[in-house]
Amino acid sequence: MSGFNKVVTSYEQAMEGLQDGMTVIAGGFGLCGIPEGLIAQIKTMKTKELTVVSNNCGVDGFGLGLLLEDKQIKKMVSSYVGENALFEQQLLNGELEVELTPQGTLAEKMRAGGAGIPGFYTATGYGTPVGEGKEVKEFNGRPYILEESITGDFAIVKAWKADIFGNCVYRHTAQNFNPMAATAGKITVVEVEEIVPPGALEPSQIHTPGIYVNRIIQGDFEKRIERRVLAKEQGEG
Amino acid sequence: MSGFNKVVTSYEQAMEGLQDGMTVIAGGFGLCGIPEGLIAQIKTMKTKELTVVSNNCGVDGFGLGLLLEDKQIKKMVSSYVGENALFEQQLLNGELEVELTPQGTLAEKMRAGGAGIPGFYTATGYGTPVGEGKEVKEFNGRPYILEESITGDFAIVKAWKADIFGNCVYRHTAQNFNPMAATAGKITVVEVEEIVPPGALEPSQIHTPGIYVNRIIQGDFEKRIERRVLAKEQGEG
Amino acid sequence: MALSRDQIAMRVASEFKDGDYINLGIGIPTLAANYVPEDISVMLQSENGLLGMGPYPTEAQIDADMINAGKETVTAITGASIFNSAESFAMIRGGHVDFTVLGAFEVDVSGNIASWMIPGKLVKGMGGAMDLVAGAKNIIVTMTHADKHGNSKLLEACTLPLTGVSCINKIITDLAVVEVKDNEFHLLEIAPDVTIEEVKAKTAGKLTISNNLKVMAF
Amino acid sequence: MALSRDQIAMRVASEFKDGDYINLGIGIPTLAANYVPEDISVMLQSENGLLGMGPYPTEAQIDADMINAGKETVTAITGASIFNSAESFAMIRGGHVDFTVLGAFEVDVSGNIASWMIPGKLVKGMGGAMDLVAGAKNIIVTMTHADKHGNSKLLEACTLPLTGVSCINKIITDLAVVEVKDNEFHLLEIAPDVTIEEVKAKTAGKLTISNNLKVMAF
Repeated sequence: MSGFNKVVTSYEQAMEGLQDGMTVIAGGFGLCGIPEGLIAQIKTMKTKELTVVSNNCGVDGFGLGLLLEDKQIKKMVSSYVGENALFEQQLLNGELEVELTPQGTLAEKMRAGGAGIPGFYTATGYGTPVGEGKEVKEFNGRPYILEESITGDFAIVKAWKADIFGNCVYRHTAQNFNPMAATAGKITVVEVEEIVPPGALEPSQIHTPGIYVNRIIQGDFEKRIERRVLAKEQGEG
Repeated sequence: MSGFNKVVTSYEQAMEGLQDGMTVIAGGFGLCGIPEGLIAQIKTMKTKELTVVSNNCGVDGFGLGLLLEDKQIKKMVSSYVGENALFEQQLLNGELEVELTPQGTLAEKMRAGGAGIPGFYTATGYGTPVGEGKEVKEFNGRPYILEESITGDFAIVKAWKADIFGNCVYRHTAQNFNPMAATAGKITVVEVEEIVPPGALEPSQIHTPGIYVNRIIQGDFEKRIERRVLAKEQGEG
Repeated sequence: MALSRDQIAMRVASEFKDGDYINLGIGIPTLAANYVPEDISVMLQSENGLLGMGPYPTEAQIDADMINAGKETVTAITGASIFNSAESFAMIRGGHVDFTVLGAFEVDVSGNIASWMIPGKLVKGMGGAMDLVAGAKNIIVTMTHADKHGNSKLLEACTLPLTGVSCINKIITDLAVVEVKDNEFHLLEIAPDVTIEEVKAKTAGKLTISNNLKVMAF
Repeated sequence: MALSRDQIAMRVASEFKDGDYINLGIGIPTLAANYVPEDISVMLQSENGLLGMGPYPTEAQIDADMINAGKETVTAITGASIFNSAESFAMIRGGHVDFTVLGAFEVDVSGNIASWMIPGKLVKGMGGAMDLVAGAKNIIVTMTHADKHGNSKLLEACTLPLTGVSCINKIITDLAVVEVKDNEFHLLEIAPDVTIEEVKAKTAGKLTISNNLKVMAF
């Protein structure tokens, strides 16, 4: 009767099966809501030639930026990159390939990948470099481009709470890309702050139903803040 | 400072602007989670020639079935209809047109309509009467059909709780098509069981963010049960 | 002797593996939930937006906001999740549901299925059936092997409008378990006291008898 | 005299109407939040998944899980909602956001905008800008009228790779308020003590002076 208990107890188990050349979809926005321990495990595993699909690529020495140190990433699919010197250097050296994708299109590509929708039309990027080479179709007189979905061999996700069945909830804006990433992995691994007993999560309030999740691991998060901005003492608008 | 208070106090205000020939997208699955009072208001208004997009068309004398009594519906876009004699009769008489749409495709068409995605590819319906006349495209060797999104002049939605900003939560399986319908109306009207103070809903647990909602009205629901099935006294599997 | 509805359901349930997510159609498929082997657990998905469907409610549990895809009152198990229809069909279309079990009017050797429309009769709609057959990893069709006039429902090519193409893997009927492969039906199992000749007579599409043909035991 | 960044932001904020949902880009657009007229209320959308963005946090409020699209720590107002990135861009792409305000390198008379990429320089990416310009009902571009070398940023045709086509309605610069219509720039308002000649000199695309040309007052 253990078929639905998805909790694993080591990071080795969590990322078991990850191989060179695979595609990894990662949740997170900047350093917010990233699966810190799973990224560290990929670094430990020294897996190479990875295609990583994530809105950003972390910073020098933290988040996905860690995977740049040993040149584990072959290609990034992202909307905004280059917050780190190492990224810039590898890109200029031609050691790293980048496929820039509008943020909303990236989110929708992941969702579509998980939802069995191989392609969708969007006005985003029409007439820009993003639209080059893509099929164009008019709907109600407006041109749209065809974007294809994304799926990954692995999805690595950071959640706040999960039960053993893999039902997840996310905290504040640490939600971001995580729910879509969770749907789009052949193997979806979720690193959580807290594993709660079955029934502790309200069924109608679950962000990621357990059906999408293969493995859950309890993590320990640093939660580094990328841009610490405080209200002015007085008169803040 | 009242720009975000979307509460109206009469059903006349709630459905103001509805005109003959308009398209109305309605939430609900069978009789579960339907905006009872808004449907009754459309009946009162005697609006004609409506195109109604809803998974089902209620039953004789309840739900969207009420709009059949005075032949207010010209066309239904649904996945499953004909639970009512009046529907069958009007269909056979040619007084009512039906566009049968697979349930998942219908849900996705509404979502796409609200999300600015004019069309998407799905394998659902390929090679069947649903796929006839639709564009076919292969992705990874499998054929998919192009389905276009749906938007409505009005969306009528039933929620459990909403705040004055229009943030909504749904109860149990009364959620169904309601969140997608809410995104797809030029004017979205939500009938709720309870209007709660701003801040009473946890921000990360809101099913429908208020940006999609134009009007909110406090309703009084009968919540008729379509198929009352009880557990056997003993030995239920 | 032809299997009873419950025996068909029992045979269906024996296909399930521990940890499977399953969508059961109306009729015999729904009965399969009663026969899930005791040593495994499965989770039922109901396409109106419920993963972890439980049994029918008691009088005290009944709730108008808690129904299944057949619009029947239902309950949720501990650990269930409830979501909107787009999410529900994302699961289905995206191949996250392991098994779909549904009835049919006809299946053919190409794995095509016709289950929703009989021309000339009033058509009520396909509901979620087209999405389910397009999306599930494994689909089992349950039906009687022949209609009440004795006409085969396992055909060389479906005659009725289709629900889906090239999607059916396995058919469990009152007479047999049949696999659909390489444009043939493969007879894997036969009901007790049913002859191969009867199955052949009631199978219009090309039928190959497995070398390991088994008799179902109940 | 050319407007200050805060004056541009002030003028932007005067466009807002009570009940508007607004997405503000990084830089001058963000400053506009400080100048929302007191008799109206607007709600700020941040594309990383927050509707109802509040001010920056105090030391006590700071939370690593609460950031804006610029990755800065932020707060949420009472009545805010927080959601995933697909939902956030459904709002944006679906035209539910009333106003988008963003910066640009160039805008042209066709309403095209270039704001994300300068060939030869390191490209960091478009983030959500392409989605925003494709989706918002009204887009206001804020920028200096000319670059630091005095070259106009209001062109007959953009020279840099585009962010979006035929999407810009209004440009608010340090010198003027310009409407983009019928393949022309229309000078609607001019900054105090700035001459029409200066605006003309710094506008490369075709410029028509409105009959109701106003001088901005602060």
